[in-house]
Amino acid sequence: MRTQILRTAAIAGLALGVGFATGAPASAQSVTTDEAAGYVVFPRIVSDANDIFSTGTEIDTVIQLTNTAADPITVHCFYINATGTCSTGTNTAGSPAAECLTVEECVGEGATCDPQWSAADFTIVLSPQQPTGWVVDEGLSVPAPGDGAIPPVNTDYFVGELRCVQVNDDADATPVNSNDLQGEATIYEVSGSTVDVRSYSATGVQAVLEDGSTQNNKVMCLGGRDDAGGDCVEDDLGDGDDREYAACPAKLVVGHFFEGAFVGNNNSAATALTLSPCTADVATVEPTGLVVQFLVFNEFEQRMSGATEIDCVETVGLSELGLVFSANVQGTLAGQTHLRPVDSTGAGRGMIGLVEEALGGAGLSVSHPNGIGEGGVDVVEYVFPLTP
Amino acid sequence: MRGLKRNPWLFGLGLLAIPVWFGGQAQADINNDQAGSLIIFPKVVADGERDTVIKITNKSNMPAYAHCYYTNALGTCDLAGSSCTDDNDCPGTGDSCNVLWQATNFDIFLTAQQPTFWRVSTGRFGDLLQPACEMGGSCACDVNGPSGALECPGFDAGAAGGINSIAIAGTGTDFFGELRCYQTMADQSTPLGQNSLVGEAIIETIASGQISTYDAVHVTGIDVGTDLDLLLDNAEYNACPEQLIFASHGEGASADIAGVTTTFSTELTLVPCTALYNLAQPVTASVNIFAYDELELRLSADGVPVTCFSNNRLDDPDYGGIFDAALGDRDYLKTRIVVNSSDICLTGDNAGDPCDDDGDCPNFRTTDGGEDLGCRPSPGVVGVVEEFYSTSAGDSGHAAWSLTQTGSRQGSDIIANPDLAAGSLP
Amino acid sequence: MRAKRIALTTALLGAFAVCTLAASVASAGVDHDRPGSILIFPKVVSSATRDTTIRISNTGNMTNQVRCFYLDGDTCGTIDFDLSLTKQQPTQWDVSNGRTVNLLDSFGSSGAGLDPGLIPAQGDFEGSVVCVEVVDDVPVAQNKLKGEAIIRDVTGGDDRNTSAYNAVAITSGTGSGTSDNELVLDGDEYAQCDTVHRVDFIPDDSPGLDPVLGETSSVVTNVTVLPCDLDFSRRAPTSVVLNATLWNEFEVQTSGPDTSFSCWASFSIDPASLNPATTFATVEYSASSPVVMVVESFHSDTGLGVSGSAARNVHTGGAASTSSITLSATP
Amino acid sequence: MLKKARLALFAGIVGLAMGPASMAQAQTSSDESAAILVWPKVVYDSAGVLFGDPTDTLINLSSTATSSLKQAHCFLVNATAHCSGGSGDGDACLSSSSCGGGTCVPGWNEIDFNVFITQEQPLAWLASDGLSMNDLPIVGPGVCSNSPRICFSDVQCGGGTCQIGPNGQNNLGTGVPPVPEDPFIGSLTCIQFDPGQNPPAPDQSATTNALIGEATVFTVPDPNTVDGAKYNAVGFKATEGDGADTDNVLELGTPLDGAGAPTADYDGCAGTLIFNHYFDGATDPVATGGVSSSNGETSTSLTLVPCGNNLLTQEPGAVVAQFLVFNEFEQRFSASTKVDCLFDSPISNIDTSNNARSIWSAGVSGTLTGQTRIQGVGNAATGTGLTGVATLSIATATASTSAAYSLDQMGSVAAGDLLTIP
Repeated sequence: MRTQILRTAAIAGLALGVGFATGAPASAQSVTTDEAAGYVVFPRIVSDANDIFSTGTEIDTVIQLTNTAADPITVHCFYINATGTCSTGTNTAGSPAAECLTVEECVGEGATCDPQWSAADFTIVLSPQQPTGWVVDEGLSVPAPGDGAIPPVNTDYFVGELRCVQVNDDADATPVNSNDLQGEATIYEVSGSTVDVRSYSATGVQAVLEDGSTQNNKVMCLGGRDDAGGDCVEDDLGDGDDREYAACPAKLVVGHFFEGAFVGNNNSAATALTLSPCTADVATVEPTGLVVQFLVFNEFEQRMSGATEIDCVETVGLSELGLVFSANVQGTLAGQTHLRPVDSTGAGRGMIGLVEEALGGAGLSVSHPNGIGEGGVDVVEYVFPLTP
Repeated sequence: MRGLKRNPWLFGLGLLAIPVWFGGQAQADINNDQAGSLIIFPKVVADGERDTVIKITNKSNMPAYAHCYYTNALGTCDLAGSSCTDDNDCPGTGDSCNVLWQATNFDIFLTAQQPTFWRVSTGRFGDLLQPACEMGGSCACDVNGPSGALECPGFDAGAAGGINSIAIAGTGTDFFGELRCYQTMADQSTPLGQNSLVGEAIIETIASGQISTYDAVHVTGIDVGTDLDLLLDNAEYNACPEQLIFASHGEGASADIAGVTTTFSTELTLVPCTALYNLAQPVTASVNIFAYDELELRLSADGVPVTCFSNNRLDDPDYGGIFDAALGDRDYLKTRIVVNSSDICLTGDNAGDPCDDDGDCPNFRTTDGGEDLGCRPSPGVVGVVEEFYSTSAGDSGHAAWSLTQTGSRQGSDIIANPDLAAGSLP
Repeated sequence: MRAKRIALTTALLGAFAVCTLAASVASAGVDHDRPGSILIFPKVVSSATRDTTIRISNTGNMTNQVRCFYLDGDTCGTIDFDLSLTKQQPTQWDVSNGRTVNLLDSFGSSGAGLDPGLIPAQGDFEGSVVCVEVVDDVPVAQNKLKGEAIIRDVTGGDDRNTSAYNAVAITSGTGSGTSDNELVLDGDEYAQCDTVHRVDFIPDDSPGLDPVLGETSSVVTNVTVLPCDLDFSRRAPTSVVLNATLWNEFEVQTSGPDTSFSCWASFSIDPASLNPATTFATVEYSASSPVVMVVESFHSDTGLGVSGSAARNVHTGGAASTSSITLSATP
Repeated sequence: MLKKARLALFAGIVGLAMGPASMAQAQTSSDESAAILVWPKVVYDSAGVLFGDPTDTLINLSSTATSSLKQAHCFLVNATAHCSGGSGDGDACLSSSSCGGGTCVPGWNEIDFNVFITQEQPLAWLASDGLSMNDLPIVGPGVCSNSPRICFSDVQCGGGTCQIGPNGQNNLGTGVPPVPEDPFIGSLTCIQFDPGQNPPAPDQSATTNALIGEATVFTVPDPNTVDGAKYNAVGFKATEGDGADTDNVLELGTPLDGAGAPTADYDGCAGTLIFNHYFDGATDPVATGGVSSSNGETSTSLTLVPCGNNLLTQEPGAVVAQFLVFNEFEQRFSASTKVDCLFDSPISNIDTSNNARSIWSAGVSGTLTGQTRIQGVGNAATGTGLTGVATLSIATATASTSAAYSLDQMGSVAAGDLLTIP
């Protein structure tokens, strides 16, 4: 499982994560970044408020979450920590969790930087129309008339994602068939002389039914429905709407500049791609592995391709995916890349993502890829309350 | 001698001959190089830096009466105070051009085959005793002391008929607009389809003496009625064109002309065919402008408004940079001006807004001749182009030429004249 | 006489056979997450301090002809140009420079690649770009266009006012699309725009308000709105009134001042009505007719005197309504 | 005395009211697209030997076709006269007075060339330069229709076609020669051909009448001054649907059908040309009164060319032009002159070499402006139609400024004209 955290000039983000229930006749429900949903994913959360590796840049993320309904709602969220840790237990910063980006941050002979995948959850109540927000490094106690406490991220240096589900109550926390959540994330990179900010809308996966009814278990079927045994199986949307959530897209399409292209006033471009598998088994804390094929087209309409593997949420620089993304190879500024999961280990194959673009000297920005087609059935399973 | 016009005998003779004249008129489009019963001079400048000489000839063997309108589109910028014809002419932001659209009218009378001319700023003084030029001497007009009008040898075109009086009033030196004349009967008001007027204009830059000439737009009369509404609908008068085309340099292009590096700038003048002189109200036409370069690549500016009189260089913000020569080294362009033909309210509360029928145009007006000015096809336009050359030493020559026209709008452009007898002139 | 001009054409404007256009089945929608047949870039800026790079990709396997309109937010005037994108072809241009057609642009230069068409330069501009899939100037929906706008800081100083957002993509509706210049966004010809939009923001008036930058900071959230009722043929601006309803973190609801504008508008959210102002708040705009929006927040460290910006798309409130876009006729 | 003169004049004119000249509107025009374009005046004089100042002419030719490639088959007529004998033997001349004892003999020969113009395309060239391959805008490379490969010809596309030009049309095959002499005066005639026919022939298809043209005669009196005189080319519309005129004799206006419309290949030439002008020597009114300039006397030059020509046998059209001149007192004078291939002269030299005694002199006509009506007569096989352009000049303190304008046209030549091409 490879956790890549880009240390190069901060990356502007382009949310990558929107898949759509297309192909089927006009589905009212979709995976969308601009409509309220019952399940929202923030695929890119970064925090290094104390600059533990002395890079000169403090990084933090502000989450905003809003209840768009006229009634109070209960939200159950999971921080998924995908930060690497040094196998030797010691890093150059001496921080307790021995976080690392690459092996260079680890101390000790034979040390390796091993990606981890752990979840920490919390439950909050939002009153009607209540907006709330918090700095991930600090957490929050939700102000009345809302309720609940949001813990800070559990490592000094944190890379990962946040997933939140609208649930029935804070005791049982079973998903409900409603779409009232709206969220945004703003990533700050503050150096001694510059303030650079990028923000994206959380990707919402809409529940198909919107009657507020409680689902029958904590196994969320994206693009499928529960079978008798409580597992998720294929579902034809047209047959009585027992599908639980919209399906993730079959593939993602990203617009980007090629690496090292000089845009505008000689701003050198560098792009980072965050991919987060729709499937997540938070119960057994088992990361979802996906092999992703990418087709790259340049402005001469020439096509090149390659593949990569992701184990759970992962941010990778296009330059690390091979020379096919280099402007010196492609020869044009703009490129278009299609990303399609080709292999799965039995789990669903949908992905949610983000595209962060850095233009040297100009700043950072983030936008979404487009989703095309409908993927298979993805499963998000969690256990609550966690047995001590 | 000028009393001649009032002599009943001759007056009667004039009327007798006219009906014989007009059978068998082959229909021709509105044009720049054949006579017409309505002639339009789209660009008339008398602003102190430039002046215009109007030349009109009656090409028929019968006398010709005509009624003319100057429309002054020169305004002043509310904040800067400088002269302008639209907001983009005012420097700085937030300034706007205050234009009064004043229409002043006058009459002219030409005997058979008579050519005449006058200088717009000074006008012309009527003095039949002004001696003819002599061989070996200079041949120039004199200046009539009190009025400043030019006294020139030859019958003046004034209809007033008095000796020692202003034949054609001068506009002074703050005029920039258009001139329109339509042929009338002897009463100088009732329209007449005599199709015998030919006009040219000479625009001169006073300091350098540089000149541009262009032919007036001639509108042929087909079956001209006697009411005061001139309908340009291919039934009463020829209709205005659907498209105007001109070829020009890209704005700011330069070329080596006889060893001198010359930079080109083009100025486009457009006026709506429709004019509501009875209401003293400006009319707005709307055109889509398409610029094709040598690679056949097209850029266009949409819905460009032409309110009463539009006179802009091709780098005016209204055109959005589609004529810019620097974009891709565009030396030569061909431009189509396509008239937006959808229906609009011509008058009333919703003047200028799209409409389906008169019901969408509350309080629309009706002409004295009974023509409704409610929901009608958007007005057509005519115009002229002028090109300016500059060298490293600054502005130099200029030249004007006529726009090529294609298609004939069946739309009903109208020129509504006030009933002079009823004294309803605004 | 004429400067030697190797103006080589791109033959691509018709190079690959335009196959029959079967509008692929796609669910109808107006959003930022799917390719569509109409692309709207609500906020496009070209000034002394910022420039915008527009990026459009044809995600289909057929040549896609596109008619694009620059709409000037001040004069409501529009100019338009034509693009032709071959299958899967991405393209880009800087609003300040436009793009020319020259097959021999040097390798790796900003003009490299198959030039999509002649794109005019807009030196001093603030407004929107609207692009529509066509075939020979007649709107035909393939639903294959995807776009992003990157508004770049060009000062070269310490400011980082660079933001990106996805273009609003409007797919064809359930019907058979249109064949005239009036695009009806009624769910049948094309998908409907929304009249309700919600924006989560950080209010600009409580002290020490940026949660990360702390005391010496300020946050200004700029909203850019473009009506979905557009008439390019007559420069007829559409007038819209936005009613604002705000909620602070204590769920106290207040009504903000109405914002009325015509043609296009870009204004900062007025948090004055929040009672009290909290670190986070949300505003719901209810428009008198369908609109599209994009939000850009400017986070300044007033101590350092520098700022950074971040743009993002705006959530819609599920109140779709019918509007229409009228293109200008072509000769 | 004046009263009687005017009455008589008026009565006399009434008699003319019933004159024979057909009042049908002329069919040639200078403001509509057409199938034959005539640029009556093309001049080049790099040193100002013939025309006083360095002079050149910019020719504009544009297509108004919206969907197809058009071909213009053009004939550049060189009408520069040369001295025969005398000290100036062989030199270009305008009149014998500059031949040092020799005589100024008119010349006439023509060069023809093709211009392939794509849809909606504007083209332009200076008479001194012409258009070489390097100046043509759409000549390649193109792109293969079956792959994104750059190409110059189909061979390089392996089965696909090399598409040059946005709509598959290009300017290959175009070549415009520079004018053959310096100094040069002549005229240019372009005929729209249909390149789709084999061999290409005059275009009578539904998309004919797709050419428009202008010309700008530049004079450069000093390195800081460029003066331009721009006029629209005169157009002859093809009568569509008459099938391709495969014989090389193009009928202009003959014969007319019952309704007066030509059944021939092209509309007829104007029966009468009318032009308003200042009489030579008149003082520019803008130099008098009001805000005045320092400019002075006006002079107008008239250029006439016959509508018909026989370019096959190299026999130029020859027409006798009859002039009726009216001044502002409605006094009428008349004169005539021979138009042999091309006639270009100050109007006060049409009837005499002594300008001051010409009926076109202000001192003789007595008023500043006048009207001249021109009709062609004669029995040349090529017909008696005339077309032309007028150029007004005003002498200023430093140099002279000029402006060109089209002649107004009335009626059409009853017998029509013939243009025979090789």
